[in-house]
Amino acid sequence: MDVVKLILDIIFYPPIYQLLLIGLVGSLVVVIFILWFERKATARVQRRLGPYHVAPRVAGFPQLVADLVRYAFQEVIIPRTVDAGIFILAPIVATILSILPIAVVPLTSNPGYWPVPMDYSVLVALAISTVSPIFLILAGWASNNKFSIIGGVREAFVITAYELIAILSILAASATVLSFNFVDVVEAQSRIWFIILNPLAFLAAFLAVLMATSGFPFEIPESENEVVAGPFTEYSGLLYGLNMGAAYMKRFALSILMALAFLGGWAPYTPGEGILSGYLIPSIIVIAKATVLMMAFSFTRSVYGRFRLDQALDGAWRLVFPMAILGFGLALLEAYLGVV
Amino acid sequence: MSGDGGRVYVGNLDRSAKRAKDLVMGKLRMGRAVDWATAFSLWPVHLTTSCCGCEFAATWSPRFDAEQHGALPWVGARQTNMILIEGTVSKKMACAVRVTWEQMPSPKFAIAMGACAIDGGIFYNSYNIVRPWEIIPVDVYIPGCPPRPEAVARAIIELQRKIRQKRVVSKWIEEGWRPDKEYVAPKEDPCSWWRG
Amino acid sequence: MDVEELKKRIEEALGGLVKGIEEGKGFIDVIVDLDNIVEAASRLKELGFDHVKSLTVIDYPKENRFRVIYHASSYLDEELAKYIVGIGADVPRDNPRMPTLVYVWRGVEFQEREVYEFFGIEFTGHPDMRPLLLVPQLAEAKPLRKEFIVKEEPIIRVKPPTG
Amino acid sequence: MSVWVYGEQKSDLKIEGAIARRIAEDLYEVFIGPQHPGSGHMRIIIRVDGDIIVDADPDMGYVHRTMEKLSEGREWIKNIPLFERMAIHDACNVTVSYVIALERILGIEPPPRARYLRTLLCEINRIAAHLYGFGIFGVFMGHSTMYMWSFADREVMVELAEKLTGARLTHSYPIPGGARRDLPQDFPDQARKAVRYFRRRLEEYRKIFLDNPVMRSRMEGVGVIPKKVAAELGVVGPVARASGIKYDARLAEPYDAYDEVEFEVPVFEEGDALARAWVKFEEIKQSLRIIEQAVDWLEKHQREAPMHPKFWERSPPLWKKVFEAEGRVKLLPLMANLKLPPGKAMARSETARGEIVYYVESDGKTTPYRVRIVSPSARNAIVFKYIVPGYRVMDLPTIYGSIDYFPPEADR
Repeated sequence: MDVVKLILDIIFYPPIYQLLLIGLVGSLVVVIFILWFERKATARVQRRLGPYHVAPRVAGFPQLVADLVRYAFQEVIIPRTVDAGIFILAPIVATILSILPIAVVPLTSNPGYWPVPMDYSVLVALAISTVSPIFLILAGWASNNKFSIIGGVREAFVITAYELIAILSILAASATVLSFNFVDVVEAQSRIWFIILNPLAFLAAFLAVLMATSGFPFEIPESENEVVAGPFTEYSGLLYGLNMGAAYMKRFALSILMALAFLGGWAPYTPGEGILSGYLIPSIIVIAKATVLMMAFSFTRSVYGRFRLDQALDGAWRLVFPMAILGFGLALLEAYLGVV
Repeated sequence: MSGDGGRVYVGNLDRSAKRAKDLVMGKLRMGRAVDWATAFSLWPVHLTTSCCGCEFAATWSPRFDAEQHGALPWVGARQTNMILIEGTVSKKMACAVRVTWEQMPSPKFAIAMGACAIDGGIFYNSYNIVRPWEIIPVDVYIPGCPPRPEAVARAIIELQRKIRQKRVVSKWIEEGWRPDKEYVAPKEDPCSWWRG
Repeated sequence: MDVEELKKRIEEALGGLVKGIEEGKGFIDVIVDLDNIVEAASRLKELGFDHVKSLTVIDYPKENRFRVIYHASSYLDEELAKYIVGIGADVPRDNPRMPTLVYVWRGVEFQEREVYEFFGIEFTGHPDMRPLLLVPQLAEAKPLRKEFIVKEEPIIRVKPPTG
Repeated sequence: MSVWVYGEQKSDLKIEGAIARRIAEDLYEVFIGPQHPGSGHMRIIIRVDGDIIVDADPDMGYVHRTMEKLSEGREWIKNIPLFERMAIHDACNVTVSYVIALERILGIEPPPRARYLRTLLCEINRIAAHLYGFGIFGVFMGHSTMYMWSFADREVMVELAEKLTGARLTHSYPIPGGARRDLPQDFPDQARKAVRYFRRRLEEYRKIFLDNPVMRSRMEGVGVIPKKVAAELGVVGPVARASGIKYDARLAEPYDAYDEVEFEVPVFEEGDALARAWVKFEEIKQSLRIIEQAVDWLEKHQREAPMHPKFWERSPPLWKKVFEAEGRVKLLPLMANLKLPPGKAMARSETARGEIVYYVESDGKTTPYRVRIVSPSARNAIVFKYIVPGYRVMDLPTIYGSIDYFPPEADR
């Protein structure tokens, strides 16, 4: 009995269930939806059908499930030249780390359902979100493949460019309310969302998330025409599936951060008591907003090609970084004027 | 966890894998699901061996759109499970075909496209070509020079039917090797010119 | 400018180097001695023939020679662009060596490598004399020489079955 | 060994722009291809210093199918489908000059109707091949929409060609002394419809690809070939014309009906990848003009056998009946054992990727003594060695795509 109780205790420890329910299950559902949507939307722009025959009645929705199951049952090749330990661990750790920010953000204003004390949640969430790319670089390095290493190095370049922007622009939201508490940030948006108050910071954050998750036009580390699959060139089977999933899960986690910081979180709704009203409905609202953001991200695929590495870095440092700083200044100004 | 020389010590992997296989394929009866998933997720690797690549490209163009069937040309050999030989395979290319085939994780399939891939076609007496079936086991042949895109799409559907009706993938996973097809080992090393 | 005038201009430019001028359909071949070919080609280039369209080699096993012709033409001079002028020489089959023209026309670099592997003609002074298209083992067989024979399937006429 | 770097000058090479310096031994050597999404059927061995390519060595021959040797054992007419396999998406353009060379040895000229028919198919093929090039170019720069759009619209032209010849790609349309088939009845209307459709679509291409800021920033100033270097390296086609060389085989030595139709040859001065894309774009417009003129001419003039009278008179009466009923010229029986008088001829034609040159030598037998083919891609391959060094790794696909290199054609 004690063991069962212990397991139940662990599962119902707030950060864990939020990670499992929203982080793992929620992100899996959203990622499957988004990948399907991305393929269908791109197909629509390109005047074709996209995945269809796998299940014609639902327009090929289970296509991603088929791909996932196929990957899960494919041979996992570990080449003799790789550093096997890191090679296997890196994608697993990267995947876990990329959804970890979800464990420390509030999805409701009801303190009973906060996973952790919220006083410094903005800082903690941002800090955790910056860890996972290191494991992608490690994955590239451990693969001992030239394309992987080039891809890993590119990843490193891109990280240095986007991380500061992402942190600055999301901190702008917390600067407006002069608090590191995510709940304060969301509550302050009950009248007017920060996307309207501070569009500069939102735009900078949008671009930073695109760069962070290799979305077009910044799909540089995995740019297939020079470096095959970037850091993941040597990965096969489930490990590759994890790697691909990690990028989208990270996009999901960052989208949730953005939804909280700029799109008002659970804004039109006021969470009440009980698990339904206090936790599930507000979190579904947040996830829905994050999904809308991700749909916007996936449209860039059909419109743009990709930038060159130096152009992307140039743009990030010369254009987006000042924009993020301006956004931060704007936030401070608004805080000074007491707009919110 | 990581030992010297890149070895990993995590217990008896073979036994764990066998038990996992028994659980998934035996008790949970995932066989059909795996067949279904693989049939609708045949990703050809990007290896254009010859001029049939024109029609290969057209097959994935909006007019014919083979992505409908779940097939998506993918970049690296490690992430794919199908190789589409497009026409003639020259002696230099034979090495690339074999290496790519060996890089791909099983279960994997091959489609040979065009008359040249069957028996040389118009280049039957060329001194620089190799028959693809000498290097890799081919599942479906497409006649034509070049075959129309519809024929390529048809070959993909045919392969899907084969996988699902003969339950190729689930048997492959259960038995550890492919039961319905002989393993093709090239008689002479296609890369001998490269190794010198 | 017509062909006769062009011939005259070439003969003037090349001086005594010209051994003979052969006229084909759509081109002129200027034949020079093997030793003079670099000099002749440089003069032809000064005349305005700035690129090589085709490095043509024909094998004449009975006469024990290769005919090597650089078919040049002009990009920058629109008048000369209408003509293809070949500068060529005979290379003995038993000692297939000739000086390279890479330093006259850079564009022939890959074509000379091709000739090297298909005919076994070695271009002395070429910066990078390796086989281009063939695997090294095949390049030793020199497949475009006439003694390399590929099998041909004959057309067999079968009478249709009656009845 | 020395390594070429763009931008400086070295003495032993007479090329401005491409030059050499010695490099350290421990450079990063990357083998790109043949199983690589950024290279078709070839391998490019590049050495990288940081992100800059210092040395590129194209390793060709992965699609070498020995056409020159095989042609020596086959009858004259059988070589047409053989040579077509060099570039099946541009079939008429690559074979028409072989046919012209045969006609020169035979001393015949095709009748005007055949010349216009060939011109028509050549231009249809040119548009299809340019769109193919655009598609590959697009996918090389990660712009999958460009690939999909241009391959979708290419089907329009492929269908026109199919209507005219009966085959999607391998038409085998020109034969010595004429063309294989006359215009189908409803072809002119369909062709005009296609031309109208393309005029509208080209604007959308310009918006999403050529004027797309991301794409422009990738293409501008990348892979610059100055005019003198272009002439020195002997590059052809859109690559030469983007560098300011006004050379087009259709102008220099007009074949078929090209001296009778009106068209312009677009020439750009910049010499970079963007200019090459623009040349192709403008050439599609000119090809549309030629298609219109050719269709008008063919509709206005009376139907006659698109075959030289010398051959047509000797054809069986059944063949003539077939032509009158269906507008189809069956391959004449005498073609199978066609004997050419001894002689040698050269002919050039402008394919989509540049000029193709055939040298044909006959010794009076039913098979050629020697056929030498120099295809445009074979001549453009040298760009990899001399122009790529000095650019970044990510520029390699841009340059590759912009010169529209097609390996089966280069390797023959």
